[in-house]
Amino acid sequence: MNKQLALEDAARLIRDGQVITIGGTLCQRVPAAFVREIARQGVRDLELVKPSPGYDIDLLAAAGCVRRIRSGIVSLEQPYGMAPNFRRAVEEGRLEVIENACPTIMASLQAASFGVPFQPVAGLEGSDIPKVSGFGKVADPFTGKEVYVVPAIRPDWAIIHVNEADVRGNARIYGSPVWDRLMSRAAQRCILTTEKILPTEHFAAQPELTIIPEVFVEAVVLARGGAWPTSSYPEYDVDDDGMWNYLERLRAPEGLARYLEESKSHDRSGIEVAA
Amino acid sequence: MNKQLALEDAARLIRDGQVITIGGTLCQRVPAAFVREIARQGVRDLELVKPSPGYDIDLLAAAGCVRRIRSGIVSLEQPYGMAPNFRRAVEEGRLEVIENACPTIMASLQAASFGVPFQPVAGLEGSDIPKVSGFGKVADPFTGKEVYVVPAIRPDWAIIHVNEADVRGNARIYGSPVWDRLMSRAAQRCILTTEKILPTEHFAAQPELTIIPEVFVEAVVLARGGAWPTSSYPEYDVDDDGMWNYLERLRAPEGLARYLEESKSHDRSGIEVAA
Amino acid sequence: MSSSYGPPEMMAVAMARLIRDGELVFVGVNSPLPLVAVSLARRLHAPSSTLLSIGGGINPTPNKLGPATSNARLSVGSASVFDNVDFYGLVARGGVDTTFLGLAQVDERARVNSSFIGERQRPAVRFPGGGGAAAILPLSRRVILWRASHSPRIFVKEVPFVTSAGNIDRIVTPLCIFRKEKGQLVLDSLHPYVTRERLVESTGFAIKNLDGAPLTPPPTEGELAELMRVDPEGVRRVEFPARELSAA
Amino acid sequence: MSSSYGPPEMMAVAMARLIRDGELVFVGVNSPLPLVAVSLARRLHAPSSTLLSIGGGINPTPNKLGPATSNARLSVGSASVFDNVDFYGLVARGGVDTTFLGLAQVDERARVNSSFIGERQRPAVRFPGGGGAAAILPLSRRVILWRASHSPRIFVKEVPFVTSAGNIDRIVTPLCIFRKEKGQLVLDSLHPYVTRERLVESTGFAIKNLDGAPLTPPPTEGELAELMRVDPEGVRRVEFPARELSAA
Repeated sequence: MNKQLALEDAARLIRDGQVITIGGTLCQRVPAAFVREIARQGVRDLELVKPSPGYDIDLLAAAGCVRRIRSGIVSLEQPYGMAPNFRRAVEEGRLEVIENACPTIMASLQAASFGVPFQPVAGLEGSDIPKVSGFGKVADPFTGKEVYVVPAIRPDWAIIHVNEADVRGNARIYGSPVWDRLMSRAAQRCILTTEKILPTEHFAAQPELTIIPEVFVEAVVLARGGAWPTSSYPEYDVDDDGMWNYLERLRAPEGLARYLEESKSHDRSGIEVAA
Repeated sequence: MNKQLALEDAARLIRDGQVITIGGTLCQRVPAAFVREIARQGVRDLELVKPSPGYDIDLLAAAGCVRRIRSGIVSLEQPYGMAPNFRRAVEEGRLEVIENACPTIMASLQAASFGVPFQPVAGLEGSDIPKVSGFGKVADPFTGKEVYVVPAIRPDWAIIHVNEADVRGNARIYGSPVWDRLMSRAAQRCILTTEKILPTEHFAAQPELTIIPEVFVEAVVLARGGAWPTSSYPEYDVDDDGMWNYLERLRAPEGLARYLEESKSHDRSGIEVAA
Repeated sequence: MSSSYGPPEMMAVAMARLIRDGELVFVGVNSPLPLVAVSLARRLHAPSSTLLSIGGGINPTPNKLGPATSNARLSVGSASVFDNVDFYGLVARGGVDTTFLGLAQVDERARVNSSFIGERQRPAVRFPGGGGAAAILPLSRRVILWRASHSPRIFVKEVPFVTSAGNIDRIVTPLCIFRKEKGQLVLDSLHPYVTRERLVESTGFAIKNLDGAPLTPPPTEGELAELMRVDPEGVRRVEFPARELSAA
Repeated sequence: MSSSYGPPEMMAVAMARLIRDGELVFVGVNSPLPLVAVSLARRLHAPSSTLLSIGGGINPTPNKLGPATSNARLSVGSASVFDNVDFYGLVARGGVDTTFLGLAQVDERARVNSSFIGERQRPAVRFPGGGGAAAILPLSRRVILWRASHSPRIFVKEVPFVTSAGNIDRIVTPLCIFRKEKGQLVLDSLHPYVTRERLVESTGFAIKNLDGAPLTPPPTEGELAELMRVDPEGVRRVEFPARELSAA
């Protein structure tokens, strides 16, 4: 089954009010072209569930697409520092943060992936997070020991940028998959953006490298450079000029609109060169 | 750090009364040479935790090494059918079965791997297994819905047969890892038997294929043909003659001792050809 | 009966017919007949169904089938390795349409015992265990049970231990097909070479719909021809005792 | 102070010295100084320590270090890919000896706030969040905190929100090292170029052991030489505001 879609069409799968999770971390292997397309299409009231967002939530916060976020840490990492548009949106009360630790988001996604309603998590003693974020406490029926538990969260979509995919949705990620393997199992369905589309035979030749199997995937978007200005190891590193330009652009009024316009042809060019 | 040991020395790590888990499934990629060496050394009172044992538990039951087993299914698969020595040991009251489903063993190992005391599991409605095996039931604090939970089980050892390893313990498995990835994370430490020992550079060249990283591994045993008579894909398939011979041998009194003696030089030859 | 088919062919074809196009179908360990049946269905009426094999493959294309369905060789051609942890996650999230599962005993209320008979600590009979069945039966949208044998010791009035119970759709045997209706097993169809009398003698409980059930349509020429192409080495027969192959 | 080192070098060396040979040490996101420190320690007194990098590597051998520690490039040379799920499992099972973690604020009772100040729904100040700290602080055998800045707004009497608390061993800053003793921060040593008066002015709570604490031994020639080899491009300086680099 050929699941390849143009970026614009794949982004239309995301509907107002849905819960999404986004692959990559901070400024590494973020499906940035897809994130920009969501912003261009003006999707509203999304809830983002991701242990460590960065460029993605900063742009989506600037665009007003996200109403609520569950995360452990939000940063653009050094040398860019904290995500300024995320910070502003939160401090202005436009974006609610459900405070988590990275592994409590992980546990919520694990529960979803296992089809169970909640997941016990280790640690958290002494933290105020369980209290403000409504985690539960359950007595272990075997030892009586109390343990924190978090609810299952099953995102409607996992949007993941990969190095290689076939049109059925089999995909490889080189370097750390970060949380993406888990995300692909926790979400209802996956949307992949990919640096390359390759024949299925490529994946069948070494199936152990396929980190996302086709059965989880709804759409595949050819997006060469689709993580830009974040990295896609090993193809390209974080684009330093691209990051500073992004931060600079968004300081101006109407800066976001201009930024989205300027990046549009880059983002939408992938499909034209599809095999 | 060089963790390579001779089969005999690695088997001495297993002590009476320990809890072990064994990689592979039924008659596929079982660390059979290691299992036979445990039997030769006369280890006693082991508890085996494994969703789908086969050749391993049949031989260990015949040798009287195992006191208790937690499993979902025990079989030699077609065309060999049920594991006869396992069956006899259970029916004679020499081996206790803690009845499980494969995914409840999985969940117990997952809890151990996550460092939490218990794990919720999906399904099991209508089954008598939770009752006879002491599973718990917990109300989900978020919805009130009741869910079965199983205790964490952290084996002392995971014994896993792999296709390729380096002397530090990085390892690849080709084809399905079955439960072995999870086992390697759930156990205190891993012992690997491997078809080949290769330089670390081989693994660093494609680290995404390393399914067991060195930090979990205590010992690496070169065991070419170490899964025999079970399969080690893609090197060799189940040895049909070897399986029938095993079943035939063990029908006779003293058959096990003879079988272990006959297979000794095969099992212990690996180390001599180590790089 | 026709010389061109026996119980293994009837069962393989009957099981194949139960697969619907577009479904995601799981075949677990120790399942030669289901492996043949799904492979057959995918070449007949269900080309868009997806086979998930316990050997680790999705729609694999092995050169030949084999009796040990956990064999990684049977997953050759798959573009990914789908391991056991992935499977149990998928079924628990409601992602599996149809699963084939074996059984040691089943009773008229469609409860399966694959565990033991007698005292747990020293059972009179130890069975292999239910594998994942206790979790899968309530979770897979639909479960098709099969057993390559049919006797009063297998089809019992009441199982002494319930290993698993749940979404059983059909049970296929060398003699007939049962369906589950309002929590009870009901005869769905009788294979063409079986008399109602023989079925009664072979079953440990009173059979509902015994007289009303039709005959299972025999395998067509087309089905049999395709079956021979899918399974030239006769993997479908490995579960049958030799006497049952000839006695049918 | 010597012209050959400033706060980045002092901090990198001080953090490296805290690593013990044979330990398994985790370096997470946003952690340039810890990455430099562990790389340095492994070339000095702790060659048998194991670096677990959030970039996915075990004892990686990248050509050069970089400021974004989540970068997969920093894991080149590793024989495996160790992902985030694997890390949190390992730390939860007690398998991590030492973890480096950053902080936004910390109080005299060694409680860390990396979340927010003010109302949760509309905070006066939003911090990045604690990452995995809430889980790691109670689970890692030992945690070393660091911050490349030291002011009364960072070192506060009482944090308004506790993101994380637990097994804090040391806190390394451009001015000093704190240790945790009976649930309280205690001055462990003062960097050679810092006066006790300046430390008091820069800290929002009364400093315990202010007079008793020794000076941190300055980086040795050997340590500095190795530091230049490990970090020729000055990744250790990226967390410091330009003024603090010169003001030390």
